[in-house]
Amino acid sequence: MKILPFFIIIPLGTAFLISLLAKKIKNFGDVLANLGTLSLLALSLYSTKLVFAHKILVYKVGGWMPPIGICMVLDGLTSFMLVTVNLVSFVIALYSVNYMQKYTDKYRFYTLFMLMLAGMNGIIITGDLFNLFVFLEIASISSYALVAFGTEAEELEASFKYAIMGSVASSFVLLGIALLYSYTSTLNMADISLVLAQKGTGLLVSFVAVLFLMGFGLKAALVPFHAWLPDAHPSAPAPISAMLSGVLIKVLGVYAIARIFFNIIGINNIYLSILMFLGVVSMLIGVILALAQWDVKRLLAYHSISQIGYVILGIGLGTPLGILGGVFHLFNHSVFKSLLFLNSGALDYALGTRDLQDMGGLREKMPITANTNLIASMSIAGIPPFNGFWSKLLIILACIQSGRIIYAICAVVASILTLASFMKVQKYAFFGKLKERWQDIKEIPAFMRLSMIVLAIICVMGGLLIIPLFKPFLQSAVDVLLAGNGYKDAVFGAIR
Amino acid sequence: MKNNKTGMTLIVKTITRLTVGLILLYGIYIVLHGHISPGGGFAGGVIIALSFIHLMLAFGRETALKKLSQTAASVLESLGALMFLAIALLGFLGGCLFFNFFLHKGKPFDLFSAGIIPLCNIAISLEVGAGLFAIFAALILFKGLGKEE
Amino acid sequence: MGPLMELQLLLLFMIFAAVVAVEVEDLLSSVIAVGAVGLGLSLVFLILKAPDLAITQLVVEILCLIILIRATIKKDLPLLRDGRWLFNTTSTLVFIALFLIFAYFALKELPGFGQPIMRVAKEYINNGLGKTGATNIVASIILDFRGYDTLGEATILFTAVMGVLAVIRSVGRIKDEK
Amino acid sequence: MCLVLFCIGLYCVLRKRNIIKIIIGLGIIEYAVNLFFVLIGYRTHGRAPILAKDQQILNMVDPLPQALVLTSIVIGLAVTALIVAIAIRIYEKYGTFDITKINRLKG
Repeated sequence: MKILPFFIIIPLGTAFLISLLAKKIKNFGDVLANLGTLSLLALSLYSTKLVFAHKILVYKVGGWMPPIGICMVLDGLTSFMLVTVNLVSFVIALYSVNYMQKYTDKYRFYTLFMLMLAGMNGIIITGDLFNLFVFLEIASISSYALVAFGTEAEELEASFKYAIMGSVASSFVLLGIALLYSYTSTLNMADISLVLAQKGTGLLVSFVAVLFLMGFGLKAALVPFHAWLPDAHPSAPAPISAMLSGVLIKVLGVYAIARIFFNIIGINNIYLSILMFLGVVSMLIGVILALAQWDVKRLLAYHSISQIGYVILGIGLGTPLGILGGVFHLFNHSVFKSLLFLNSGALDYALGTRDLQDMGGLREKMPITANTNLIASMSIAGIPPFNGFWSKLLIILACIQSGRIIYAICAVVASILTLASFMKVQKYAFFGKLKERWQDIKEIPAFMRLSMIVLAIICVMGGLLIIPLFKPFLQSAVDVLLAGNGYKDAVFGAIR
Repeated sequence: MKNNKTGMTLIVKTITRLTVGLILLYGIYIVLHGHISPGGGFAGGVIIALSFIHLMLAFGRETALKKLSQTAASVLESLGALMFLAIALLGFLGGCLFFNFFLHKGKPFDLFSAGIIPLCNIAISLEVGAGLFAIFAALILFKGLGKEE
Repeated sequence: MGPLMELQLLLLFMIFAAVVAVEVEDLLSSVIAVGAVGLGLSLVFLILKAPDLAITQLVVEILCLIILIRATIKKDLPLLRDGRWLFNTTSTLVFIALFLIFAYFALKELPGFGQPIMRVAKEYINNGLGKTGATNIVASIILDFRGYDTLGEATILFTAVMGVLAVIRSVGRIKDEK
Repeated sequence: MCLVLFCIGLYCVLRKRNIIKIIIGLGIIEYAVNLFFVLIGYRTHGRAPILAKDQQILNMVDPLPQALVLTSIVIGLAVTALIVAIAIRIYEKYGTFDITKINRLKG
């Protein structure tokens, strides 16, 4: 019961302490950031156990009853997202120990990183709509700054674009919240859903839904709003690209959309079909644009758009199987996409270039990078034993089950195209002949290797999550979304 | 704003010398009375920051940075943020996060009333004031660097 | 009708200033016009009985203005119109028009102006003094009932400061010796 | 009544020429949303939500939106400061504020 506030307190406390002390004490930032993320990971794993025991936990901040005060809610979806976010961020913090030595002012990086983490945890855990907006802004502002962290011309430009688009998106979200407040006169999510159930939903609510869809869709980089992502993600330092692609767009976009549409506004067929359509379009356009790229990170960024499309498609199907697939794919994608970005960071670290045409034959020189990259590529392309295959299979099966053959075909096509583009990466980067100028490169430092290996193991083992032993972990998240308006009853039940 | 080194004209400097203290005092007043009258930590903090910025604009950055250096500003800001978190945590010990831990809330309309609210106000104003000053100093300093290049 | 009249006049003034800010070709004038919008907003807050906001808006506006002026002063501004200018403008206008029409119909469902529902707010007003001891109810909300929000807000400012300091570094990466 | 504000905010979405202009447009959108929030909470012939010593005030305006707007003003300030910092760096790197000339990234 008492653990919930620590998801906010730990990252915030570490961020403030790092900025205060890290200038004086050497390596303080490294140690503190890693300790912080490790403890968060442990806490989030513990929280899944709590969810099995209690189903739903509500923490009242300041001791005020929820419609008056703010509450934090821990349910299946929350704990699932917490595990995903904190797992990835722990691995990335480990990786940054070595990688960020290329940049000046490392402690600022850690401060911003922890703030971003705090923002994401806050979004996941909160039960209050305006509070969600506040933490959304924390996460986005720190990510704008992190994208520009290298302070080169391209990075600044990408960051500027991202900041403008992101701020407009935030304004849409805030406008939506304002309208919803004036309609229901409350800000607590469960309370809003209660009032909406009583008053009925009219045009205003669908207008609010459109506003939220635009706002969060921008953050999630769904296709009509995706323009910032291929610039912003490659420009950031590799750990941050991994963070942005791996978890940020999911928390800010997918989680918020799922929570608001399923649990607050209440889902109906129109919203579902809009979500599915957007999902399929992003899936196809992302992968087609990715095929033409030569910059490793840019290619990966386009794949993020396409894979987010899969997640949205799965969730948008609205059937139990579809949501299971979507949620599972969300987890898998954060694992293998962070791994891929870390790999590209490793290439960048060792070679100083990200252009595929310059590479070749790196397999002999960088065996660990090559092998982990092979695993991750096979995962993302959906080759059978790896985790990506299972979740894609679930989504496609769910499409067929609900009679949407065209969407299923699209998903298969996108999967094949993904495979093709990663074949290209493998061929140009790791196989073939080693070029003269790369004769004396070395494998990357120890912490980077360690974190990549950890992620690769999770990639291989990830498929196990759907066997019955581990399935409750996913299933509890799915149940929350399926319950829809039951959310409010659960929350109010837990309060009393 | 002719030159950063020398600052503005004599008139501006004289007026600034007279008003800076008043502005600072007004900021502190707004912070301390935040719980009984309009205003509060944010407004007060911004006013405090403005008083320093005023100084900086009028006298050039050396004078202002002598009064409050940039590192000191960022340290103060971290301290303010930590203090706010600490207040939250103190409440946590007493019950839950942000628990209003002063059971005796004092008489309404007194300066010393309303439990944690004045404390929070002070912490916030410290953070806001120092933070905004740090931002501004950074922007000015950067422009200075750009000119030398 | 008295305050409403003033309100509408001020709103008109703000719209006018905003249009000036967007359309005027000199950057400095544009920034100053934005300042006018902001100060107008602070007056509107005062009319709408929100003195806390009026003070905050006023000082924040001054600060923003100073920052923006420092950023723009002595910078050239290129005036440009490329070939697709007309197309871009029309598509934006169409989008805005659609948005406005939709918004207009949606807003009809809101409770009328001047009669908010105040479901939760009643609690604050009735019990604010007794439970927190602060006479300024807005302060009691932001620092006590919703103190967690304010923690987030302080964090945002902290984040922005850290971000500015990070962005403004003159050397971003340590270059390779090779 | 409230519609007027959208005009302000949205008219500035078509700001496309200059980086500073874009920042300004963003600021105006911010103002519009804040103002909308406060207008929601206004009550005809309401009183400011501050208790006075000698009298009982019954008809108060809704204090919650005011608290929220206080937060969002500060958020707006933070975003503006960060974006201005980025813009200054961009000016230094590219020597212009013109976004059509800042296009090293093509996708």
